[in-house]
Amino acid sequence: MEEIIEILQDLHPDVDFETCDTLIDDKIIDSFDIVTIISEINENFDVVIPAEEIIPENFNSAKALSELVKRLSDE
Amino acid sequence: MKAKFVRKLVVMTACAVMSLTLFTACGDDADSNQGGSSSNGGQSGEKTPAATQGAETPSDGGYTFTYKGTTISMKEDMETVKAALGEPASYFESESCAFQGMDKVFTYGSVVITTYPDGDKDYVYSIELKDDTVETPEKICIGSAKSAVSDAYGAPSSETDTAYVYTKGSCNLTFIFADDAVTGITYVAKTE
Amino acid sequence: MRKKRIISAAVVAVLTVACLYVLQRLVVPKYQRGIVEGSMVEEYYRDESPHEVVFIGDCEVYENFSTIEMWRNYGITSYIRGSAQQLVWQSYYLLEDTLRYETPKVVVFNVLALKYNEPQNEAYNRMSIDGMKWSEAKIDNIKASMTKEESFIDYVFPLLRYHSRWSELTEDDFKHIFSKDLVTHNGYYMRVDTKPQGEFPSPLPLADYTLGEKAMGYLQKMADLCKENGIELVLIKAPTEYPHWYDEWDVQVKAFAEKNGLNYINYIPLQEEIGLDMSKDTYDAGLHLNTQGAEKMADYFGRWLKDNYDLTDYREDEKIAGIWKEKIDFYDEMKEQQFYELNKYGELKSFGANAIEK
Amino acid sequence: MLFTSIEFIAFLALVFLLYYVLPKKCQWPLLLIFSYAFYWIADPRYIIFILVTTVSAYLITLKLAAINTASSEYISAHKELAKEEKKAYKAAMKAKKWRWLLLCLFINIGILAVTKYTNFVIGNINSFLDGESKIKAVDMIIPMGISFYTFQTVGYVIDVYRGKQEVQRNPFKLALFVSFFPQLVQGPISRYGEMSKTLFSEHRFSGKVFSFGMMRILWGYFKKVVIADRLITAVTVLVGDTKLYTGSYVFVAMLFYAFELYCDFTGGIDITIGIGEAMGIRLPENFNLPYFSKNIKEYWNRWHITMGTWFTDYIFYPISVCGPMLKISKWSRKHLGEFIGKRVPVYLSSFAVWFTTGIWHGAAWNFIVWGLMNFVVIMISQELEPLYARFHEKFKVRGRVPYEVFQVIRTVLLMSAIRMFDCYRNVPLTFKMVGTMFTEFNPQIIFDGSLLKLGLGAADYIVLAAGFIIVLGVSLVKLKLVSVREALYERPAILYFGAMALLLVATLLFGAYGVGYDSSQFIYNQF
Repeated sequence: MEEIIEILQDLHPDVDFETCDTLIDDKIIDSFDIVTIISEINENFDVVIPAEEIIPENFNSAKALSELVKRLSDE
Repeated sequence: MKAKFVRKLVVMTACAVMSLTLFTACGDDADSNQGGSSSNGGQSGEKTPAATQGAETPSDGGYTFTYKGTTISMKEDMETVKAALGEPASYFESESCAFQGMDKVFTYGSVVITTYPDGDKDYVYSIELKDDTVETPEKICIGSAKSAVSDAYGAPSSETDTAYVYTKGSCNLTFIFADDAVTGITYVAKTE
Repeated sequence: MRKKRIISAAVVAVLTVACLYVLQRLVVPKYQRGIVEGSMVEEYYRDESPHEVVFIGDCEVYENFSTIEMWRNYGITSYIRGSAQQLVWQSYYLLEDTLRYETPKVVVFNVLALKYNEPQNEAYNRMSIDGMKWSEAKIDNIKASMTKEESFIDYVFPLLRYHSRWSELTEDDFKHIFSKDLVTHNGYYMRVDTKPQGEFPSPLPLADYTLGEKAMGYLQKMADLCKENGIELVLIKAPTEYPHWYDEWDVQVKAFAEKNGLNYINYIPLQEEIGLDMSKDTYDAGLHLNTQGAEKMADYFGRWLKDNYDLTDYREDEKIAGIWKEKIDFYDEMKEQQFYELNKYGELKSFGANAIEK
Repeated sequence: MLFTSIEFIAFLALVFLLYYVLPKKCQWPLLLIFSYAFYWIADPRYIIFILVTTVSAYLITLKLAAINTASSEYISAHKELAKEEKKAYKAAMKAKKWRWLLLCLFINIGILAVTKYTNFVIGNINSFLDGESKIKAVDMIIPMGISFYTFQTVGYVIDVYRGKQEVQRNPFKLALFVSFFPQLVQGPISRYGEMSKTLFSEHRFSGKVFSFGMMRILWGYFKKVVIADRLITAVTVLVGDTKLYTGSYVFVAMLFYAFELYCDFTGGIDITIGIGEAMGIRLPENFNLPYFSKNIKEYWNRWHITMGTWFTDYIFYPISVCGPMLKISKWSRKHLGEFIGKRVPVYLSSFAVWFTTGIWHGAAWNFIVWGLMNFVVIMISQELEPLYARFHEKFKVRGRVPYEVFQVIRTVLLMSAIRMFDCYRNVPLTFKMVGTMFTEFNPQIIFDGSLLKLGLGAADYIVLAAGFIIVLGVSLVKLKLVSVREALYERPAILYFGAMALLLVATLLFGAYGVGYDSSQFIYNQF
């Protein structure tokens, strides 16, 4: 979780990722950010997020994102 | 901070170089590109405004006639012809019914050019060669043999007992014969 | 609430249709001055009196025969259903249309239009067809006449065709939304000015002199229709020499007339006999006759009609004569005005090209 | 059949009539029949192409769905499997699915590529050959709207492949999704998941729904016929003579074309969406006031939206997260440093997207360059983002109206300039012409009557000015309100219907249609 927030913070230092859960819906992060996030996660967690998992529900909050990473690394 | 800026510069330069190479790469074969797009555009190509370069020759590959070094093609703006050939030796005009424009006939030596009006301008409708002092670019004149015509032009697009008609582009080129010799040569614009 | 909404919708719909109707009448060209040729076809419906002779054809009928002169000299009641560049099928359908109202004794058709075998020009089509009342003849006429760019719906709703005139509306367009003035004399287009005939360019040799199949087909239909209705069809070639009427065409029309037992007269060689002097009797350098010429022509042709067909001299019929009295007055009045302008300005001001509203 | 042809309007009237008169269960089959009729009228041969796409998508999605079900059944039946085994099984299944998907892509993208790009490729090869050996261009038929329905169908297949979308087992319903006639001409590119919610359901006639649809259709016609078709005359003249019309003329052409394209494209989409609405079918919005964007990235989120999201979902993401890309990313992080490494995936995928976007718009280099120009501008502004942020902070301009207006105008001008590739259709020429805007100083042409020589008269300019004001006004209202129509509907009914009547009369009277105007096709037809 912390690591993910760190990644996010790096992209948008001014956003409170602990609480925000409308990252996609409110267009806080865009497609470029998503790609950067995915490659960072791949780098740091060795988890590949496939294209079909790129849906708003998975990227709307840091929490959802970390759950996604967890689920994918469990599989 | 400074290092970051330098790297940024590198990225941007790379971008610029990349795009520049692309532009120049395709600049070389711009002609073929145009062909590619127009042949593809078939169904709606006419709509999008495409630049037509060299718009001054509307010739669509049809037969043309050359008089005193000036090439005249069908549906050409008569103004450009007049600019090249000067005032005609004789001129005739007739108002068509209900003012739908003026049919005009220009005579230059042994060549008679008629026009049709469209909007404010007059366009070449027909060219007639009156005698053997003028010949087509393919060296046929009044008095040439029928066989010379088919030698020069090949098989006619259509023929009657007394005439060969060759159709190319928007031009019908007609040779009229009497006793196997050409007695009339006319270029007439094809009206759709 | 719902009911109110439906009523509103209905009211708006009715108003919209009414508005579109008025707009349509407004933008349709009125052909009242300058280019009056577009009024010719519809004026026919306004003439209450019967006609024993009906002309059909292009400018070579409506500018070359004075109907009034034929009445004055012979009591012939005639009407010219002419229009600019009227094509053979248009003449045929105008004849069909005429037969819905009356059956003349003689129909006169000018053959120059036989040279056209295809629809030619949208503007002429509109002038020949728009004035017709709706009937099967009109529908068939439209179908036969449309150029490739035209569509049928434009004839049904002329607004679709003329809407772009909104920016060039003239005083006449507003004045004549619902009523129009007469511009012809039983179809005759009057011009009293003179422009002598000059030299015509020599005709272009043609590859093929055969008159077109469609044109000749409609001529045949015309002949058949006349036969069916007991009408004498007369084919004429007006005495004017330009556009050129080729001998090869003349031969074909002669053959057609012979085959169908019709009279065909080519008046070009008869200029002298008619008394035409083309240095005086034409207003546009020999293409069409002026009124002086058209009266000579009417006199000559009227006499021939009288001699060859069983026509009534209606001058003795009081009711008809009364109607024609008005026509004569209108004719003389216009003639006077034209001469007045001619003398004053050296050219016509409120007729012809000078009168076209800009 | 053009949207602006009388035939289409008659066709539409018949569809609407039957749609609401026949029993409701006939509604979607009716649409299918009419969609195929629409295609048949355009060219019967087109039907073969759309059938191949439909049948291949149908069969392959069934297969994909079968594999999906089988594998989830297998996994729930074999709970005892070790994690590694499960993973292996899943991978095997995925590979199997991948092969089917590839087949589908091969068939459908293949048709698209062959019909649209053969001559482009030939042209390019020819530029390396000399006269004698040049290859002849092929006379190819390009089925109407092939890019749109192919993309739409492929999107559906990929969704099924990803397990995100239930498969449609009724081939006729799928056929309707592929061929739904209003969007064949120029999109929007619908998603099956969204569209299927309303496409196949039964719809009762509702005066409100129907009149909303009609109003949107009328609005579309107004923009298209009164504004776009009138402006195109001047644009064609302006780009037609590149010797005469330089300098400020290019600027005028640029603005005219921007307005023309906007009215043409949004007008067409309004007609399409309106047709759907009138029948209770929801189609995706394709525009969200694009000319109010503050930067190019935002512009592309608001212009041709369905195309943008399609490219993002099915090209941008897949490319940026695919194995090789992640490897490249890792490699470049190691060798080129964090800064560049981080950017590599974004840059490469964006490049791919814009290259494809360019070529999708037309098989010619000018379109490719146009696409890549967008790429370059977006990337530059992306990189300058921190700079902007500092600027905004320092001068406290963010959120201020004059500054936002400046941003909007800047974006519109930039986009319009890039779009000139589309006008001149020749890359070096476009650079030259746009260059003359800066090298040649002739702004007097705007006032000295030169603009009246472009095929448009004073009356036309008055109509255009009025049209511009109306379009701008409606847009400004839209900025504040969710729905202009809803607001009108709340007013007295006479006003609501009166607005419709006005649109109709204005379109009929002032429309640039019929004799004297070239009946023009929607610019986006060819894509």
